[in-house]
Amino acid sequence: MTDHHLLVDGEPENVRLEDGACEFGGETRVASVSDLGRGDYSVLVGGRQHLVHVRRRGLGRFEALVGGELLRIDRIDPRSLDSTPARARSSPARRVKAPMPGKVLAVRVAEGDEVSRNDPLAIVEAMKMQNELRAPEAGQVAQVQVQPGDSVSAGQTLVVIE
Amino acid sequence: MTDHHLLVDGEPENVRLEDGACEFGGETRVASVSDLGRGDYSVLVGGRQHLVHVRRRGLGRFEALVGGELLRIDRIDPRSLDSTPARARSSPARRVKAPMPGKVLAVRVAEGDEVSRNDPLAIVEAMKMQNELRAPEAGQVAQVQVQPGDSVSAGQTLVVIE
Amino acid sequence: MFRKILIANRGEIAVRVIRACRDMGIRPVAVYSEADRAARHVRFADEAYRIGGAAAADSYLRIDRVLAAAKRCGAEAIHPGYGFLSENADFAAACQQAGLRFIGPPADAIRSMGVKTQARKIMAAAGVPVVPGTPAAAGDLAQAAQYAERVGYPVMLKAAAGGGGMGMRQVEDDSGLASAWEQARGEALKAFGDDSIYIEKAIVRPRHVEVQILADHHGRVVHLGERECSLQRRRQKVLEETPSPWIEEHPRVRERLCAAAVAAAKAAGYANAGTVEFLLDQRGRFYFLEMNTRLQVEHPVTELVTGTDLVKEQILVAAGRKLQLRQEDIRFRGHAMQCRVYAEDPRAGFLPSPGRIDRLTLPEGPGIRVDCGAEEGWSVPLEYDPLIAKLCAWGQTRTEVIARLQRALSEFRVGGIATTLDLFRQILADRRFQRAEFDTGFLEREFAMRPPDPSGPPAEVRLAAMLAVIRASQAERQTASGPPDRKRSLWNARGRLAAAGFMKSQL
Amino acid sequence: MFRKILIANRGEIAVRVIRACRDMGIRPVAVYSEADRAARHVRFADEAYRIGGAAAADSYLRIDRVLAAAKRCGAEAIHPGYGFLSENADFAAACQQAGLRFIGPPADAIRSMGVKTQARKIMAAAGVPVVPGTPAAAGDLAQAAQYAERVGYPVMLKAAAGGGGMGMRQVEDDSGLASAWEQARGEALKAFGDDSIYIEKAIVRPRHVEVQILADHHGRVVHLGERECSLQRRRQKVLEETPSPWIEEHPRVRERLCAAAVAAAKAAGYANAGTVEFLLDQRGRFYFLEMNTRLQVEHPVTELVTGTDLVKEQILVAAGRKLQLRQEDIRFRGHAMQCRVYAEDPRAGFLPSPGRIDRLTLPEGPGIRVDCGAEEGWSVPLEYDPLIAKLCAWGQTRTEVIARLQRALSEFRVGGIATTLDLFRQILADRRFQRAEFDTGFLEREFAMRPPDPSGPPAEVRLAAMLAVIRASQAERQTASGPPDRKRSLWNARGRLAAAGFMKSQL
Repeated sequence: MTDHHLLVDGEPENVRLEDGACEFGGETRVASVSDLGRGDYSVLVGGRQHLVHVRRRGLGRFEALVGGELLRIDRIDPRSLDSTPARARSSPARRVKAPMPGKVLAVRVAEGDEVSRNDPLAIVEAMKMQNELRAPEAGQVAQVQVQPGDSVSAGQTLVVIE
Repeated sequence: MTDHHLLVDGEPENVRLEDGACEFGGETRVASVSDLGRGDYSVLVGGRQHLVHVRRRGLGRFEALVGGELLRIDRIDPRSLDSTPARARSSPARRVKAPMPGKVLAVRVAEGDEVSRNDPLAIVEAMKMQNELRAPEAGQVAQVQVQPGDSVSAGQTLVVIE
Repeated sequence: MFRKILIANRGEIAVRVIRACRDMGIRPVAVYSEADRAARHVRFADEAYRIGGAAAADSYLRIDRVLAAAKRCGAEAIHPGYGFLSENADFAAACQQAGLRFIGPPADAIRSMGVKTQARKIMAAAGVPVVPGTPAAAGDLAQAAQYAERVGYPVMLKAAAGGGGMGMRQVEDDSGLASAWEQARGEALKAFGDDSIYIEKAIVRPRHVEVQILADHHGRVVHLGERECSLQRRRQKVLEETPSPWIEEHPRVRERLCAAAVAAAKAAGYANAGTVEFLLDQRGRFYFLEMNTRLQVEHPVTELVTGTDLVKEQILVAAGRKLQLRQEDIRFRGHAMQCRVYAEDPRAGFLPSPGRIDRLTLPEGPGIRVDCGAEEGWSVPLEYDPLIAKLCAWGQTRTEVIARLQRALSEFRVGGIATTLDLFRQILADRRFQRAEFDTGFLEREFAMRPPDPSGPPAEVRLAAMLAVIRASQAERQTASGPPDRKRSLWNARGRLAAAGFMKSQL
Repeated sequence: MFRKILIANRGEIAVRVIRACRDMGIRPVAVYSEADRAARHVRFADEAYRIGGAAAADSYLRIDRVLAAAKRCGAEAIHPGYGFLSENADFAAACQQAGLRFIGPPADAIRSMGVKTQARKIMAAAGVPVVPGTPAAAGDLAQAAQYAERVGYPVMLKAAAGGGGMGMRQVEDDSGLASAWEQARGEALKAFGDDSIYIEKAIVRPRHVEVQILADHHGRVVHLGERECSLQRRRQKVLEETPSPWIEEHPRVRERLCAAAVAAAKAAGYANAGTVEFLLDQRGRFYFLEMNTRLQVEHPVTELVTGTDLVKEQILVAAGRKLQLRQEDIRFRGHAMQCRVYAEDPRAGFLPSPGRIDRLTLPEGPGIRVDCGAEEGWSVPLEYDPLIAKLCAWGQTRTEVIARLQRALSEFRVGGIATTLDLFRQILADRRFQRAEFDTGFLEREFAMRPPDPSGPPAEVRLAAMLAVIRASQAERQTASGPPDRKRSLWNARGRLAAAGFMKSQL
């Protein structure tokens, strides 16, 4: 019998494993895990099949992809319960970033402009398609960090709105 | 320009690489190698495509699978030409070995028996099929190393013929 | 028959043509840009030649280099695939001048169908119904505004040299004209090297139907039925099927539609495989949209219901053979549908998602056909169309096809990059889609990707994830504490935790 | 309709049935032995239950455990696949007693067709031609010798309870009888739990043809044409096709053959999918061989030419539905062929080659269907039939099918274990095979795997191998000398050796 302490998306959870079964949330269920290789695990819980893909984020820190959902799961060492704190989720940013690498074709705003939600800010071209980037909310343009012709990488900030 | 010295199935070969081309056997050809990952290489020689799968056998020792043929290729360090000798190919054995793991169902011969080529020696069962092992050549049975009911692993000697 | 064919393309369509060549005993030759050295089409070909840098303009669009590669390897014919040089009349003419057979229609047919305004004229003269619009390309924005007023909003802006949705924009009223005009011209220039734009009346909530044509150089023209391609996004087709569910219920419209398509092909002086596209309005009237003078991305659905191999037919026609297929020999069996799997993120506005494919598992089994241009371990390059695979299903009925596609999508797995697989999972589960209640605006207007459930996955799924992580972390500890030795680890070879008995027998 | 079906099988056929369940909106449930926890059929199912140890006798043949798993998960029906319990009348009866639907024929039909001597009697009485032979199983070797003399050598020894080639031996003359008798009994006992052997006259150089039957519980019986399965090794089918090339040229024989098969199914009181096997001699006379009261391994070729889904039909019939197919609705289009890809080494006497599959690339594209029970990274267990995948092709003609299979085989890759892929590459290239000049002895009598060329590969291939090794060894040195950093290595991201210029532009 072993107890395992985990943080699942920041919430502490406890699973007890024992003799082909697991106890979780007050219920005991038959369980079986099979390592299919390359991060894939077939997990049977009470006979029901779940394919889980596990990636390591760091020592004792993982993310699990199951049924199209991504869960961040960290192991907690019971001897140092506060050693692996859950990270706060990032707050919605007002930075408008290039969603993929590409080339800036046009910039539609200048610093100081007032913009409404969905107003066009810039056009970035990648893979033959022109992608119009729009304001995520109303505000004032605080910074324009690119100009037409610039090559941008994914995640690079193009425009900052306040 | 770099010279590479190799032993291919025991025969010494020399390849000179230079600026998108290679010189081999007195001919210079355009060549390109692309690492496709996991041991696969796409090799274009004068435009013609060869898919080569490379496995490491030891430091500087490889085998290459290409077009269904297996080649053993070792690098030779020009500073110590005799450091990586080619291995002699193993001579045809008179040991009759289990070709796969399985169970011995029957042994048809005893030590001292004279056998002709293709005489049945033993039956090994694996994967639902009974496989009759036959004498590779005529001779006398020197040893019988298994008996019916034995589990055998692949490569285990069953019968020795002299 | 040709002994060697050069394929002037990349990705899944190059692989498709290579397969047809192999099926005919013809040696396929690939060309590649610097970005495509490790691409699947290079590996699948017998020979492959580098024709330049990553940018298409520096490689796949370089007529001189493609012809030089063909000459060098001794190819007798060139298959252009779709996109790139496939609808470039100059290329078709250059092939001929170089003594190479172009596997496609005569240069004149490409040219006349390629200039949309001219195509409209030819079709109108042949009695094929056309969408009301301006007779010529608009010279500037002012003239465009004038034309738009004349045909009446909503209008469509279209690249005169275009096709495939590039350089197309719908404009609802005069306030949107200027920005749409600029974008359409930009795209048209990029894609076709020509920024001429003409204007047509927008048909409200049309369905997109098209007819596959095969014609030889001896005067025979047959059709292989229609396809419906109403599921579109930004004028790009997303999912195609045959027969059209609407036309299936209106067989008389099919008769007239297919007859119009055959008439169109004859009027265009057409040979080889081609597609006549129509818009079908709510009342069953159809209008000539354009003729695509090449193989279509969605040709496999036609192959599945007719049992033909369109690429093989293309090659035979190009070699001068007479079509063996007579119209009455072409039988239609069941239904087929195609999902275009793109390296795009449907949850992020369909932004391209280039990158390394670290896992690729293709579906198989009854009724499934896959045409894939990608491989595990390969990186989708930024420079080209992000189509990585086409998933097709055949079935006796549309319902069976949808079920089979859903099953195939449950098996289909692409790791490392975002794809449109989830989009298809949701489209196929949509009731309106299942009832075939859609038009070309359906996807953008009415369909939204379901957001993830904010409450997260159910408890059992969370538990499964935790169990997998516990297992993964135990493996991690073992690896950290010494050399890996699976046989002697706590977990034995059959996945049972030997020490703690975690995996012990359940019965 | 059933909401949940338990599949009492493993490997590719379990995957096949799971797919049919998904296509019908039915939840598939798997069972597995200890050796199969990581198997594909477990992963593909919605639920999976362990039913015992690795040995089939301890798991897949355990009626009690299969029924317990079905009860536990609330399945309403059980699909037995082929092999294991599929032709076990007691299992069919036990399902019924447990209130579960058995997806297969009535227990009585299994029983009467399962005892080969009884099946012969029933068929003879129904006017279906049977091979001359002994009326009952031989009690011992002496009686067997007597029977063999009476029908005249060559004779066939057959397991009375058998099927699928297990426990079958051809004996040329009396000197070979004793050892064949012993082997046949041993195999029969192992495979069917019954060592009764009966004796038939061996038909010299016969072709193996069989007719696919579908029957419902309301009296309708239809056939779906014949298959030819003459390519065999040790009485196990290796490659199957439909239509039979010989019968294709003798349509009148087909008429009589299919009529005999329908009569046989009626005489057997048959329902569900079944196959009536015949031997066809050189003069076009055919003889009832046996009736297989289950789905056949080779059913996909029939699906490909008829457009049916036989597993779906099986489930519908088991649910009590009337067959929707009338004989006149069943249309045959083109040709189809199947290659059974086994984990066996064709260069080492077809010895099983269990082990880990370290690379698996399945073919795809036009006309290709794959049914695969294996996965990359999975180890083929020693305990079961080593069939890992079935490769099928459809085409308009037999020639097209052969070309497509050859193309598919050029794409098909299994690493880590030996397979029969090379065997198929050589069979398909064989002129006699291409002309369909074969009988059931062809493979063993006339066909030999081509040995590797003793002079080794041509110089260019050797050079290619050397270049790949040079590249691999350079990567090795970098890895050895420090942490891997691909971007900064001598080889840049696009595979060009930045320093030495080895990969430099070719144009």
